Amino acid sequence: MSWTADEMMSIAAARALRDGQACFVGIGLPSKAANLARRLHAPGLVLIYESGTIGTEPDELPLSIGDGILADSALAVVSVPEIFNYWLQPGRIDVGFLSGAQVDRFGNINTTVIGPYDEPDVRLPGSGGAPEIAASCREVIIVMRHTLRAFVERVDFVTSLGHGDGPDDRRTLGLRGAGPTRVITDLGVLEPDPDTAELVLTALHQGVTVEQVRAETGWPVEVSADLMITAAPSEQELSTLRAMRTVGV
Amino acid sequence: MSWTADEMMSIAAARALRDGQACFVGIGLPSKAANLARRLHAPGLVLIYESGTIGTEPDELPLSIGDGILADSALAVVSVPEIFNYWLQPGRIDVGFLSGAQVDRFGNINTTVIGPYDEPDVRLPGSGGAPEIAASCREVIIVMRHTLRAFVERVDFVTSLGHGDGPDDRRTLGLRGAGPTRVITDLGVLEPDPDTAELVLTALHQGVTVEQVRAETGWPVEVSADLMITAAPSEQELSTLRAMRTVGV
Amino acid sequence: MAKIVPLPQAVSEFVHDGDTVALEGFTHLIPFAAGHEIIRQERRDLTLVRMTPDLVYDQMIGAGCAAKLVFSWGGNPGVGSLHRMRDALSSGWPAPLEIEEHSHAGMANRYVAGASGLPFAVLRGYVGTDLPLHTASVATVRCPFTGEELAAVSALNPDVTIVHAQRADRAGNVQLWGIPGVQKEAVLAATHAIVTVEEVVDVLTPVPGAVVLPTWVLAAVSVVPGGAAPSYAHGYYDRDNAAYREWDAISRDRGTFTAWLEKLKGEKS
Amino acid sequence: MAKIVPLPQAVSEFVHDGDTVALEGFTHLIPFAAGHEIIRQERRDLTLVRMTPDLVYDQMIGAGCAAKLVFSWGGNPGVGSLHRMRDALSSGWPAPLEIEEHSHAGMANRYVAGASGLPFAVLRGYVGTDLPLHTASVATVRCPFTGEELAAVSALNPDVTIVHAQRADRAGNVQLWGIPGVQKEAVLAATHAIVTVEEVVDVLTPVPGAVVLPTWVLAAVSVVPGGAAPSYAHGYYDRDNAAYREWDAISRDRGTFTAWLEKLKGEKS
Repeated sequence: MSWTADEMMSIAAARALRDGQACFVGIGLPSKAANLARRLHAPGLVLIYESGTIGTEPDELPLSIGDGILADSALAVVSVPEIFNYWLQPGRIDVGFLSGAQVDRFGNINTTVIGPYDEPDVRLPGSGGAPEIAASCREVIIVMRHTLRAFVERVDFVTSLGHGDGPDDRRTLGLRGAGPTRVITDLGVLEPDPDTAELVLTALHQGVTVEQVRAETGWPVEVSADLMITAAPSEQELSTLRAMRTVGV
Repeated sequence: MSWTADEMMSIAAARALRDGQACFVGIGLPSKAANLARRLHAPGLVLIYESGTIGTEPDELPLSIGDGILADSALAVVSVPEIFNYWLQPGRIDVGFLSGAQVDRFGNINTTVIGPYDEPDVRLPGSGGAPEIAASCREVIIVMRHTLRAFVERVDFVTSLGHGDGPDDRRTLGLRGAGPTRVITDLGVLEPDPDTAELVLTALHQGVTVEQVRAETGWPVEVSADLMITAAPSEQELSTLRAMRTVGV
Repeated sequence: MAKIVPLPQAVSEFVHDGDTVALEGFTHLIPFAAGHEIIRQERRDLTLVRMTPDLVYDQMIGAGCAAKLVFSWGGNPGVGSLHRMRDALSSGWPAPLEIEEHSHAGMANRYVAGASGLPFAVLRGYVGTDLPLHTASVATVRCPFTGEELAAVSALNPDVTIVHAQRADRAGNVQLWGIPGVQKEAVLAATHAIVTVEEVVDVLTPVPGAVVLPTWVLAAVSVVPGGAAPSYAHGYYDRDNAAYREWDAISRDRGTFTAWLEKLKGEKS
Repeated sequence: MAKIVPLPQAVSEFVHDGDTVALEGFTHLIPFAAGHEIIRQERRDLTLVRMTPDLVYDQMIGAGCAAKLVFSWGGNPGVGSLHRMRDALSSGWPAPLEIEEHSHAGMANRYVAGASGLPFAVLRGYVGTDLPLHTASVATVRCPFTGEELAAVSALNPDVTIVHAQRADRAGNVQLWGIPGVQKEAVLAATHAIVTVEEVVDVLTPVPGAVVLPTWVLAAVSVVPGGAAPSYAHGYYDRDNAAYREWDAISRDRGTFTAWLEKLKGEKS
């Protein structure tokens, strides 16, 4: 079987989630990957959406963060203030699963503006739940397409803090979650260097070269000494991914 | 028909509530009077208990503040934090209906200790919801039996603030509710003097004398220039009161 | 006590030029019909508050109702951008639009503070982000017990909050269920609250997960079947996803938007 | 993930001498069986936390489990005083008892802060009362926007919270309904939470007004039918009001209490 780079990205992201984890899921690529994981190796993955649905098991992918299908299949549905205050904020969620328009070498995410805030080149949707997901989850996994426009030296606007400007920033700021531990793209996987917190390339998807990654990364990306190659998608992974339907599409 | 002093107190207290008001009800005498009012002239009285029951219409009197009968007949049942934070605290409740072990000349209430706090003569139950009911309701009505032990010059412990030490205290402290506007007892009614905030006798129940009130009041209580006599209980009031049953008693 | 009145009357009586107005509903139960009535009555200079300004606010902004937008995520969910909002921000068309931008956690807590009669709320939020640089309603506060510094956000107390619900009883008590969002807080934070409902029933039989809003905290209830479309009303109708996609084309261009607007204004609510 | 284990095992594993332990339930769903098991296992030096210490805490105090009581209303609802609590306070029998006293609003907000991962909560409370003079966990905080001074209370984060609920599923997800009290907050504020339930069922079908506690925030679930008696479990059994009245006589005297205690210790949970 062959597969697309997007499919490889979703499958690699799904593989990053472990059964039994509680996962706070952003809409779009993270939601697709999380729901794939639940259909594959992580049937006990607890999916939490910022609309207040806890332990939801939608049989189709939601199109928006507050689709009825999320409420219908949830163990509990709570208010928006409660989902942020009682569930996200105390640090009881294992994984925050995010995407963004820009990510930088320290894993900071921008979903607010491209260009200056007051006169932006592109006005993006804004932060939604992401700043506090990035702050409070025990770890953060970022999934987004690897393009030169998106992978920048420094984000134009820090919507959601990754590792700030280096390895000590989160601790200095009093944040308790570990921040981004992995950025999974359609080309490979980047992880923060334990010493510098700078994202380094730790895995390439099959058929992708380091040069391709370098061409789409806006900083001189380091390559890990033990660079891995992502295992190819299995037939089960691909067929499960392809069988997933999105509500109303 | 004849009646007891306790019956007169409950009926006078019930009369003080107006149809359509929202009333935050303490257990015991206030609960009895509020439920009586709802059966008489105030069928649209909204009863709220600190257990989180809003708009409850129990067909028997609850024995405790969290009886199942309160939940069964409520328009809404909310959590204890919500009842205090969203419903009581913002000042949206018209009347707080309280009782106490001691009340003083400025309408301050004590339900904590008789004697010094650290070595009390009598340890009372404590504050419960009363301090914030007294602070936040638009007005407070106190209903309690008139005895020399209970009506004191100065409470041993301010559990719930009335008018503090005088007419400006509540405003100075930033409290927005008007505080106690009436103290209804088995002998008569006391109201704060508009200038001094000191409780003065404004009504006597039928057959009660000013001397009786003075004998049971721990300060030289003033008598209002237009002292009223409480109308005798009607047959309907008495029969309705006597027909009310308490759960499990 | 809520009056049960037609929606045009409720909007006419309680929504005034210059007001701070919140229409809430988190994907679910978005009060579209009320937003359209505000457009028809040509309210101006509104401060529009909403966690997730989507089509309804894109429409109100395009119609010129708004002077300011207070929000935490502005987009067409599952589709893309809000073109009328972008046009107002970049070109001031049809009117300049000021923004006050928060995170969801911040906005939710601002409503909580408003509903609770507190001037501010405390949260672990905004730390290390650029949002506080641009938003005066974010500050810090120090814990008097531990000395720790936390984020503070100022309370939101709209002049008017409008939400949609499944049903009301004849006294004007309202019941809604499914994803409850921030509607209870937005209603309790407001000076006046208007609720549009799918239907009026004799008795609000209990429903799992239902939120009940007593009539005495509401100003008006208006019966507007379908009043949340093209969003959805759990148990009544589904989200019209095609309408969300179509909005992208309509709103991209001032001309097609203006044609849409004229058509809306010609319709009666 | 909650383990479904017998109550003696849950108490033995998660409740230790010196712990801060909260048994919650506001008149409704009071976890009596769990309190009795703590008595049987002779835990000592506990800081007992509860908004409304009533019979169960009078029993635990009389049995000598408690070194400190954190509370906002201590009485036998509808009956009178707690004689064992009074005896411990006035005579130190069977052990001296320290108290930390709040209002309900303060205690509820302390749990809210604990459940929210915040070190404190803000409220309009305690103003003009004598409570703050005796309670170090009340302070003030100033609004960074308006300058207004408000009350602050420190967060409650018990080592163990124990609540009772109607039922759990086989994965240990818990569902409770009727008056929900402060149980969700008390559970989410705790390091470990134990829930006793009336029964285990295959599926938690939705119930109006139900609170659901996911298994992954719980340490243990124990099946204890009647575990809330003599308080009540909405939909399962009523409050045994006679038992509350009888407690007044039993508890008034150290001798009758001690006889009751010996009998309890002889029973198996």
